[in-house]
Amino acid sequence: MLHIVNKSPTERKSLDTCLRIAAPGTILLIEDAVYAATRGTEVEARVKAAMQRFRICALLPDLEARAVADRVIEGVATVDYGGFVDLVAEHRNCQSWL
Amino acid sequence: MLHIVNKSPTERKSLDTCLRIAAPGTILLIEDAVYAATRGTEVEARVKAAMQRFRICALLPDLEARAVADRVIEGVATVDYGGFVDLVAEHRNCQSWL
Amino acid sequence: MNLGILVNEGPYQHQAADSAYLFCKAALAKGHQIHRVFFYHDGVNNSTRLTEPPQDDRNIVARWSKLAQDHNVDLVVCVAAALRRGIRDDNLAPGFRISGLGQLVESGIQADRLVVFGD
Amino acid sequence: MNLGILVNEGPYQHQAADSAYLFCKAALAKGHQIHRVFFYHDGVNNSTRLTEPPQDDRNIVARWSKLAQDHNVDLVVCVAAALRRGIRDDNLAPGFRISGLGQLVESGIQADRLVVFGD
Amino acid sequence: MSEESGTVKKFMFVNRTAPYGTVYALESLEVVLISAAFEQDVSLVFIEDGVWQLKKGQQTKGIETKNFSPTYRALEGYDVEKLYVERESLAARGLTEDDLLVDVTVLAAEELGKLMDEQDVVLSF
Amino acid sequence: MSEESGTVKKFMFVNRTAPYGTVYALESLEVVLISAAFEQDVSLVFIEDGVWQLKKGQQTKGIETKNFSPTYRALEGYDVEKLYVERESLAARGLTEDDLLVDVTVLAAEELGKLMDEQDVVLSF
Repeated sequence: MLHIVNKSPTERKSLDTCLRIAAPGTILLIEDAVYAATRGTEVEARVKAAMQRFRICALLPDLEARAVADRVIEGVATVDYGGFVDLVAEHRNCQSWL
Repeated sequence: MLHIVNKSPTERKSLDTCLRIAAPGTILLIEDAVYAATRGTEVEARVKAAMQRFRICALLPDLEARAVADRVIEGVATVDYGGFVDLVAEHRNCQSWL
Repeated sequence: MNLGILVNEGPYQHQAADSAYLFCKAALAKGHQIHRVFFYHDGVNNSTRLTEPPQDDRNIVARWSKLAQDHNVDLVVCVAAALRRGIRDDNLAPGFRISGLGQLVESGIQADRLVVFGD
Repeated sequence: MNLGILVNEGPYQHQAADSAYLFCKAALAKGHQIHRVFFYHDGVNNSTRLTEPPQDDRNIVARWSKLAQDHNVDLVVCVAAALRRGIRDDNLAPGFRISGLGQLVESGIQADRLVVFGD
Repeated sequence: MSEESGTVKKFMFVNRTAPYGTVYALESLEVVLISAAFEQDVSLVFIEDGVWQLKKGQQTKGIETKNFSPTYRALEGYDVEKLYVERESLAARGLTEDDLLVDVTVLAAEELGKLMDEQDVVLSF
Repeated sequence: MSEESGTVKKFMFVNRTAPYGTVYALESLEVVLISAAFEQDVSLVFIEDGVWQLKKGQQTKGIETKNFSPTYRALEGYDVEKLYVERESLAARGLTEDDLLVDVTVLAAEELGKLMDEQDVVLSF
């Protein structure tokens, strides 16, 4: 299953809730959630730990807008909107953690 | 100073940020923030600790709407909208932690 | 006391508009004045006269209009935010007017307190 | 693949409407079909033809209308949410239509995937 | 109202927000009722602050807003009977099943994750 | 544009949200510029995700949205020179002053709390 998270991990709890509940699968970070894909934040350790269970991707245009495309955690894949579409198509179902 | 908090303490970080930054004064919990005034939640200990530095109030109509008026932490004062107005008038300035 | 109010969210989606209205009503009941209610961000959506909420729900826009009428409250909608969101003079509910952000700053200067409601 | 889209937030206030639009554009470019874009909650505010954003900013409403025109995308606005928020047939931008929530459920049933954008 | 092709899909509604602070809880219920009318296989999940939607004793007179909580009790009449609540979300809020105004199935996070994986359409508000 | 009575109040703008995910950062800047035109004593505070507003190198072409970050550099021209950032908010995000596109004063939470107390009008977005 594809889990789409769009909230800042330092302001909202939705990423943590997703990590607690979701069965192993893919997580796509978009909008303010892309900060979770960056090195050096207080969230980094939780995201790295989650990489044991999830494939983690982040939307490149959102990383670029927020000026953090150059500090993506190793092992997090970046995708453009076309890649976002591919992820939706590849998985049987998806869930947005609004 | 009067600090007005309106976000759920279990979903957003705004109450924690307020508690970290605000100088001693009064905190009024309204809307979804009133859950912070209730007994038994994971936030209770932090709120109780904050009562050393802050007078904490909660808006009764919001507590009633959410069915938690009967589980308010001892020492938290409840006010109605008139009391909200009084709090604004009593303090020189106010800040909404949106 | 003279109170300024800022509303940053639209009706129904967030409680901010409700809280702001009930605060204003209580302030007026206590003999305070409302210097102005300024609507910014999605708050401008409080001013559309085109809303038709269900019969069993509150009519947020009509409540503001009545407040303006009964207590002569100045309801000001930010022009820049309004243009972005499709609020214009011809769909404005009674009691509202469209003006610039200067009206918000003026309210901060002239009112004794400025209270912000939003998300 | 046939994709259904749900948009729960209005234009400008949240990025949801932007993300949904850019997703649709990318999906069409890849040869997928958009079964329907359904606008719910404040999402209904994407459909007002009255918006006039600044010249140097994107026009979110006009972008949707163009998408509908160029690719025959069905843009459906929830009637109940629209009535609450003052969206009616007479202020609807080209390409949008107002209908019931059944259209959302139908999209969930008929599309291969339903992707939700919101706050 | 039933869908012409007779397709039945698994629809899950994930409720994550407290009532009244935002409109999501109320407008979510409206979709749930419609999807039931389409005779789909509907599940409702309440996690995080969404569990507050089910708290017994809501009194909205003071905020002059409609109390929509009785609708949860009416769901059974629409054959919406699969209501799930996450155990940890309840505990973090000092709530137990007795505090809730409808019967629910309490699940651990992991069980809920599996159930989510089995759905065709997941709508979250 | 200056206010007729000549009153000068202390206005503080508290920026708590990341840019682009919501409109608050952009529309907040618009009020800041207006209040400067009214010749008020204006301070800007960036806390929590608000510090991201000042991150160097924003490129918004990919999200087809206006990049408004250059406006922060223009604030000086409007005599808006009091920009404060909370130390802990920066650190929690792996940021240092070098990452920011304008000069700011970095304050501890306690210092910031005191500064807030001294204001006449506090606007938060």
